[in-house]
Amino acid sequence: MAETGTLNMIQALNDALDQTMERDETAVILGEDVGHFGGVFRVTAGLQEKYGSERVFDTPLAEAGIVGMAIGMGLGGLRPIVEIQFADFIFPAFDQIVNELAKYRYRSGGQYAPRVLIRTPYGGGIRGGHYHSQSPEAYFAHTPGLRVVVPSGPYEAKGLLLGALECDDPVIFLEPKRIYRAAKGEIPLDYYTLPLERARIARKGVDLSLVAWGAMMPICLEAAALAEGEGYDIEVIDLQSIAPYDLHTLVRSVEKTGRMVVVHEAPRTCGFGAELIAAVQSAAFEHLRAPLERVTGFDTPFPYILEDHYLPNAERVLAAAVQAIGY
Amino acid sequence: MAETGTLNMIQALNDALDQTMERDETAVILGEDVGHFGGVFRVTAGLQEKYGSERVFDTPLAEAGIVGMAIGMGLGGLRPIVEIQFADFIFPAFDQIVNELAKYRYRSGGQYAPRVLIRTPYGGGIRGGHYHSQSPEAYFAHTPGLRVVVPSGPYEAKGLLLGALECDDPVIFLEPKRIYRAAKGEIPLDYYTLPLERARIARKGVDLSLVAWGAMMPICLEAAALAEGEGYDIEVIDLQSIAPYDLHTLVRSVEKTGRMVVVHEAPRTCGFGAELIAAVQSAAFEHLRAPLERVTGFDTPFPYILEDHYLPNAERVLAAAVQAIGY
Amino acid sequence: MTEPSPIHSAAPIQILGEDGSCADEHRGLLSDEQVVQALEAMVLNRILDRRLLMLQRQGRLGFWMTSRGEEATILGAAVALEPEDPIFLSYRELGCLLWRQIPLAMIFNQLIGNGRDVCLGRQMPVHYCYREWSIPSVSAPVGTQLPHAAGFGYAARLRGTGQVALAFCGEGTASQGDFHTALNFAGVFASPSIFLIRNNGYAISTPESVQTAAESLAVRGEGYGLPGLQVDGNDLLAVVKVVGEAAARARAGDGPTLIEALTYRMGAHSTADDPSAYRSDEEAEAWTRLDPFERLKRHGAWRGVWNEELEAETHARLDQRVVSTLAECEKIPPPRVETLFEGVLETVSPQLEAQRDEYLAMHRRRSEGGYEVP
Amino acid sequence: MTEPSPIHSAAPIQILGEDGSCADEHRGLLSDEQVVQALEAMVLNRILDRRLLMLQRQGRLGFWMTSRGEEATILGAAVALEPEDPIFLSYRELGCLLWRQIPLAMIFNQLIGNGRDVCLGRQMPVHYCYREWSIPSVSAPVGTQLPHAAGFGYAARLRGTGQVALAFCGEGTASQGDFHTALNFAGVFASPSIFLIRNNGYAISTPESVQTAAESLAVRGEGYGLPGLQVDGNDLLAVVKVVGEAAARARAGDGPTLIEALTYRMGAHSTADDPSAYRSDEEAEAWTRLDPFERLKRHGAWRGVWNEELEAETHARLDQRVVSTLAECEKIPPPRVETLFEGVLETVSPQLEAQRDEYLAMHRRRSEGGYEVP
Ligand SMILES: Cc1ncc(C[n+]2csc(CCOP(=O)(O)OP(=O)(O)O)c2C)c(N)n1
Ligand SMILES: Cc1ncc(C[n+]2csc(CCOP(=O)(O)OP(=O)(O)O)c2C)c(N)n1
Ligand SMILES: [Mg+2]
Ligand SMILES: [Mg+2]
Repeated sequence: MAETGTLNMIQALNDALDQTMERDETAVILGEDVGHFGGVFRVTAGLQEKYGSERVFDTPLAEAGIVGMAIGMGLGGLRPIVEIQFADFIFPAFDQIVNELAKYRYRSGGQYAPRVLIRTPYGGGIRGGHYHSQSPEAYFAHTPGLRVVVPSGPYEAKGLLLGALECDDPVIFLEPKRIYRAAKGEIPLDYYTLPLERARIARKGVDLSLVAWGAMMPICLEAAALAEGEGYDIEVIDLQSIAPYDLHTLVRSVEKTGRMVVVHEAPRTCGFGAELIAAVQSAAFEHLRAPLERVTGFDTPFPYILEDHYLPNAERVLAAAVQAIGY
Repeated sequence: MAETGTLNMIQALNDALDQTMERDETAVILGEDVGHFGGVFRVTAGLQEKYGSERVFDTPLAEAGIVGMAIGMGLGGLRPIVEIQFADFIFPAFDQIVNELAKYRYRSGGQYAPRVLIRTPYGGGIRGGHYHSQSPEAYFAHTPGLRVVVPSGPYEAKGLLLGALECDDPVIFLEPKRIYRAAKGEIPLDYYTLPLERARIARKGVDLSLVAWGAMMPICLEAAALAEGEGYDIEVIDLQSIAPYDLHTLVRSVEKTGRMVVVHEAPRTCGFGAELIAAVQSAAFEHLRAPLERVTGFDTPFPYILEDHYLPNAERVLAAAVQAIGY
Repeated sequence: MTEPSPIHSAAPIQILGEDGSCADEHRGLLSDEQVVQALEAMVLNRILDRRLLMLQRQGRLGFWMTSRGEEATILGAAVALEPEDPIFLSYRELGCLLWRQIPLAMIFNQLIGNGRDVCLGRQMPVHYCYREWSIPSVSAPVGTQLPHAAGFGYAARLRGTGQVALAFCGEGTASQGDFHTALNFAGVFASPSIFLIRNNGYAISTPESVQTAAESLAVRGEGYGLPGLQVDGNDLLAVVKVVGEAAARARAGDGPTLIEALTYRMGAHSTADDPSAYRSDEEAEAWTRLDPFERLKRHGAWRGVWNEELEAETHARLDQRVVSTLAECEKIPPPRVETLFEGVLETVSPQLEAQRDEYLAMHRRRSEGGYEVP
Repeated sequence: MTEPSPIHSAAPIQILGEDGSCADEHRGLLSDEQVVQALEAMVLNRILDRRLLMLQRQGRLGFWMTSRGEEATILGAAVALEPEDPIFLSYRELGCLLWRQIPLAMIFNQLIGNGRDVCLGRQMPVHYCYREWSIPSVSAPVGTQLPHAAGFGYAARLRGTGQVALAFCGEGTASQGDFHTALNFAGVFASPSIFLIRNNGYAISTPESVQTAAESLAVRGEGYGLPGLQVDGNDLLAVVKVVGEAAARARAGDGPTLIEALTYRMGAHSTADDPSAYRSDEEAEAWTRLDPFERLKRHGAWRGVWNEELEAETHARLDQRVVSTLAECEKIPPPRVETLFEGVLETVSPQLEAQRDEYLAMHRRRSEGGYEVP
C-alpha cells in the first residue's frame, strides 16, 4: 500500500517539484530567490542543493525576462518551471505570456509548443494590500492557449501540479497562498496526478450549487456547514481548472439544484464568475429557479486595512446562498 | 446653427484631438510615429505642425515606456494623450496600466490622479492576423480604476473622445480600426461631448436586445435589418462604455424583450459578454424568456486567412437572434 | 551556502575620509547646521528602524523595512534636492521623508493605516504618498516609478516649474524593463531627472552578481547617452555632491543622470526576511565598519558640531517623541468601511455602487447585532 | 519635414573596400563558392522583393516587407552560423531563409497562407516558422524574440547540443524592455547567444535619433557585461566575421555578444508605408551608393567568380523559378475551416469544442445552399 504523510500545501508542491526534477532531466526551475533560498514561501526549498544550480536557479529581478527566457528554454527542449514571486508581479510578463507563450503552439502550426509552467502565489488574506493579494485568473482565462489551474488543498496541489507538468500546454498554476500552510492533509507520498479540467464536488447537496476555487473553498465549506445548521443542503464544487473549465459538472449540479452562487476573490466585473454564470444559464436555463449570483471581491484595488471587508467570507456567501434558495 | 461636416472616424478623432490641444495647454500627445508622420492611421495628422514637437511627439518604440512616462507627465500636471499603435501592442504596458495607472488615484487617497488617456486601434477585419486584430476590452474592464470607452461611428468617436478627455479618470479608448474610414457621418464641427457610461439605443425593437460595441455595431444593425425581413423586431444597443457600463439601459431593454444576445470580437470565454449576461440575468431574471446568448470570436488566437470565419457576422448574429426569439 | 560575490569592485566617488575629515573644497557642500540636521535625521531613522521593528514583532505593525546602512544614500539625495523636487521612492527611503520634515504622525498614520492616513490605509506600510511634500505614491511592483520620474521631468520642463524628478531603485530593480525604458526615454527627451540606484548588494536573497554581469550599473548610463557615476553610498557628502551636480545639470537643461550608490543593506530585506539564510555574518560584520552613521558622526565631530552628549540628548528627545506620537497614532481608529468604495474613479461607478450598497446594508445589520441570515 | 538625423556616427568594423577588394587575411572568411552562393541568394532576395511587392500591389498578397539594402547583415548572420543554430528573426530577414535553402514553395505557402503553409495560414505574411530549419516562430510584437534566444542558448548548453541562438532586432526594437531583460539575462547566465541589431535608421517613420541619445547601441553591451560591436552592415564579409567570432565565443562558453550592424532600409517599412512622407530622397539616394548587393558584386568580380553574364543568367533562372513556384502555390486552396479550431492547446477544450461544433454546423448548412435562418 502506498505510503502517506501529513503535508501542507507548500510541502506538497515541493514534493511534486522534487519528483518532477527527479524523473525529468529536462525540468528546470527558475525565478526570483528560488535557488539557494528556496523561494520566499519555501516552495522550492532544498531543490537547488539536490539538483544543482544549473537546474534550479535565481534570476535577475525581471518577470518579463524570466518568462521570456523560459519560453526560449522551452523552445530549446527544456521543461521550465517558473516561479513568479507574487501573482501581482506577473504583469510585467503579461506580453510574453499573452502574446507569446499562449500563441506559440497555434501560430507555429504545432511545430513548437514550449512547455512552460508558471507557478505563482495569488489571492488575499495575508494582509498584503494592493500588490500581494491580487487574483488574476480572469485575465488568463480570457487568453486562448493557456491553462489555468488552482488547487485548494495539499492533495490537489500535488496531484494537479504533477498533472499540469505532464501536459504539454502552457499552464498558469495559481497557488492560494493564504492556505499555503493552513491546509494540511494526509496525502500519498508516491507520484500521482489529478486530471486537469475536471471540477471536484467537495460536498454533495441539493439546494444550491456553490462554486469556487483556491482559498475560497474553505470559505464555501464553512458557509455550507452554517447553512446546514439552517436546514439547507448546499453542494460545493471546487472548479480546480479555470481554463478550460468543467461546465459539464456545473450544469449537472445546477440541473439538480436550480441555483448557483459563484465565489471569487477577484473584482466582480468581468471576473471568472461572470463566465460561469453566462455559460450555466445558457446550458441549464430550463432548470433555473433563481438568478445565478456572485460573491466576490469588489471593483476596487485590493485594500490593506479593510481587507476583511473586501474578501468574501462565510457570512457573505451564506447570505447569498440563503437568498438564492429563498428566491 | 452649428456647422456640420462629413467626417470619417479618423477625421472626427483628429478633430477632437485638435480641439483639445487648442483648449487645454496641458494636453500633450505621444506615441510611436504620432509626430511628423501623424500616426500609422493618420489620427494625429497635422497636430505636430500645429502644436509643436514638445506637445506632439514620437517616442522610442516601447509601450511600457510610453505609458510609464505618460503617468509621470500626468503626475507632473500634464494631460497626456497616448497612442498605442495597435491594441495588440498594449501588453508590454500592461503592468503600468493595471498596477500603476488604474490604482494611482485610489492608493494615493486621491492625492494624485494622473489624467492619462490611451487611444488605441483595436479589433479585426483588416486582415491583420494574430497581432493586428485583438480586442482586449475584457482585460481592462476587469481592472478597477480604468474607464474603457469604444465609439462606433464618427459622431460617437468625437463626442466620446472629448467627453473622455474632460474626465479625470484614466481611460482606455478603443478605436474600431475596421470602420476607421468606412463609417462616415455628418457631425457637428463645434466642440461637443457625449456622456460616458451611457449606452445608446441604436435601433428600437421589442423582440430581442442585441448588445454590441465598436465595429460590431454595423454587423448588428445589418442582422437587425435582415431579421426585420423575417418579421422580427430587434432592439440594438451600442454599449459605448464598457467600464463602467450602463446596466440600467440593458435591463430596461431586456425587461421589454425578454431576450438578449451580446456580440463581441474577443474570444468568448470570460469576454465582456459574460459580464453583461451575468449582470442582466440577475437583474431581469423574471423577465427572461430565453437564455442570454453570445456571438463572439472563438477561443483561439485571432487567425489570418480564416478571419472571416472567426469574426461574428450578420449571419451568425441573425442565427443566434432568431434562435433566441424562437426559443 | 552560496558564496556571496565580492561586492562593488569599481572605485566610486568619495569625500569623507576614514577619520571624518574632508578636503576644504568640499566642506561647503553642507553647512554645519545641515550636518547636524542630517545627524538628527539619522538618529531618528535608527530609532524608527528599531522601534518599528519591535512594533512589528509585537504584532502591532503589519510590516516594516529597515534602511540601516543606507541612510547616507537616502538622506543625501533629499538634502541635495529642492523641497519641490519630487522624489519617487522605491520603498526603503524613510530618510527622505524625515529630511523633508513630514510630521512623524503622518508617517505613523500610514504605517498603521489608521483613519487619518492620507491614503486611507489602502496600502501596506512603507507605501508612502505625501503630495504636499512632493512624494508621489510608492507601489510594490519594483521599477514602475522610474518612467514616472522621466515623465514628471518632462512635464516640469514643459510647464516651466524648474523641478527635477529623482527616482530611487535597488540594484535588483535595475534588471526590470522599466529601468531600460525610463533611462532611455529620459535620455532621448533630456528629461530633467535623476535615477539613483541604491546598490545594497542584495535583492531579498539574490546577490548583486545574479543581477548583472557588468562591471557596474553606472556604466549603463552611456548606453542611454547619459552620465553614469558611482558614488560611495555611505558617504553623505559624496552623495550630496553627486546628486546636487546632477540636479544642477538637469535644471540647466542638460538632461538626466544615472547614479549608482554603493552601500549595504545591514538588516533584513523586510520583517518577512531572515538574511542569515543567505549571507555570512562576516560579510555583514565587515560592512558595519563602513556604517554611514558612524562616518557622519566622525565628520560632525571633526567639524566640532557633534559629540556623544549631543547624540544622547538628541536620541532621548527623539525617542520620546517617537514613543508618544506612536501612542497617539495607535489610538486613531481605522478608516471607515465606506472608504473602501470611494475614489476608485472620480465618481463611484454604478457597478461599485451596487456592490457597496449591498455590502454596507449587510455590514450595518452585522454591526447592529451579529450576523443574520436574511 | 523633420530633418532626419545623420545616421551612424561611429566607425564600424569593415572588410570590403570600395573596389570590392579585401585584405588577404580576410579572404578565407568565405570560399569563392560561398561568395557565389551569397550573390545568388541576394539575386533571389531582390527578385522576391520586387515580385512580392508587385503581387501585393495587385492584391494577390496581403502584405510584404522588403529587406532591400539590409541583405548583407541578414545573410551574413546566416552564413556565419551552423544550420542547427536557431535564428530568431524579427520579420525582415528573408535572406536567412534563403541561405538555409528553405524551399521557395514553403515560403510562398506561408506568405499566401494556403493550406500547405506549415503554420496553416494563421499568421500574416513574413511571420515565418520552420522548425526543420531551426527558424522559430516570428511574431509581430517587436522584441519578444530576444529573451527567447537567451533561453534557447541556456537550454542548448544544458543539453549539450552545441547550438548558439541568434536573435535579430531593429534599432527601434532595442528600446523595448525585452531588449534589456534579454541581454541582461544572457549576460548573467553566459548564454550562448548573439543579439544582432539591424540598425537601418528607421522604425517606420521614427528616426534612430528618437530611439536613443547614446552614441551607439553597441555601447550597451558593456552595461550587460558583454562585448558590444559595431559592424558595417552592408559589408557581408565583415558581418560574417563578427557573427562568426561571436558564435565561436559562445560555443567556447564565453557567453553572448551584442552586435550592431549599421545599414539602411532602402525601401518602405512595409507595403502599408510610404517613406517619402518622412525622409528625403537625397538621404535614400546617398545610401544606394552603399548598396550591399553592389558591394558584394564588386567583391565577386574582384575574386573573379562573378560577372554580368553570370548575374543575368542567375537572375533569369531564379526569376523563372519564382514565377513558376508562385503560380503553383497560388493554386493551393486555403486551409480547411476546421483548422481554425485545432492546436490551441494540445487537445481541443470543451469550450472551444462547443464553439466549433456550433460554427461548423452553420458553415456546412451555408456551404450546402446559402445561409438559412434556423
Ligand atoms: C515586479 C516585482 N517583482 C518582485 C517583487 C518582490 N520583491 C520585493 S522587493 C524585491 C527585491 C528588490 O531588490 P532591490 O531592487 O535590490 O531593492 P532593495 O530591496 O535591495 O532595496 C523583490 C524581488 C516586487 N516587489 N515587484
Ligand atoms: C510591441 C510593438 N509595438 C509596435 C509595433 C508596430 N511596429 C511594427 S514594426 C515597427 C518599427 C520597428 O522598427 P525597427 O525595430 O527599427 O525594425 P525595422 O522595421 O526597421 O526593421 C513598429 C513600431 C510592433 N510590431 N510591436
Ligand atoms: Mg538591493
Ligand atoms: Mg529600424
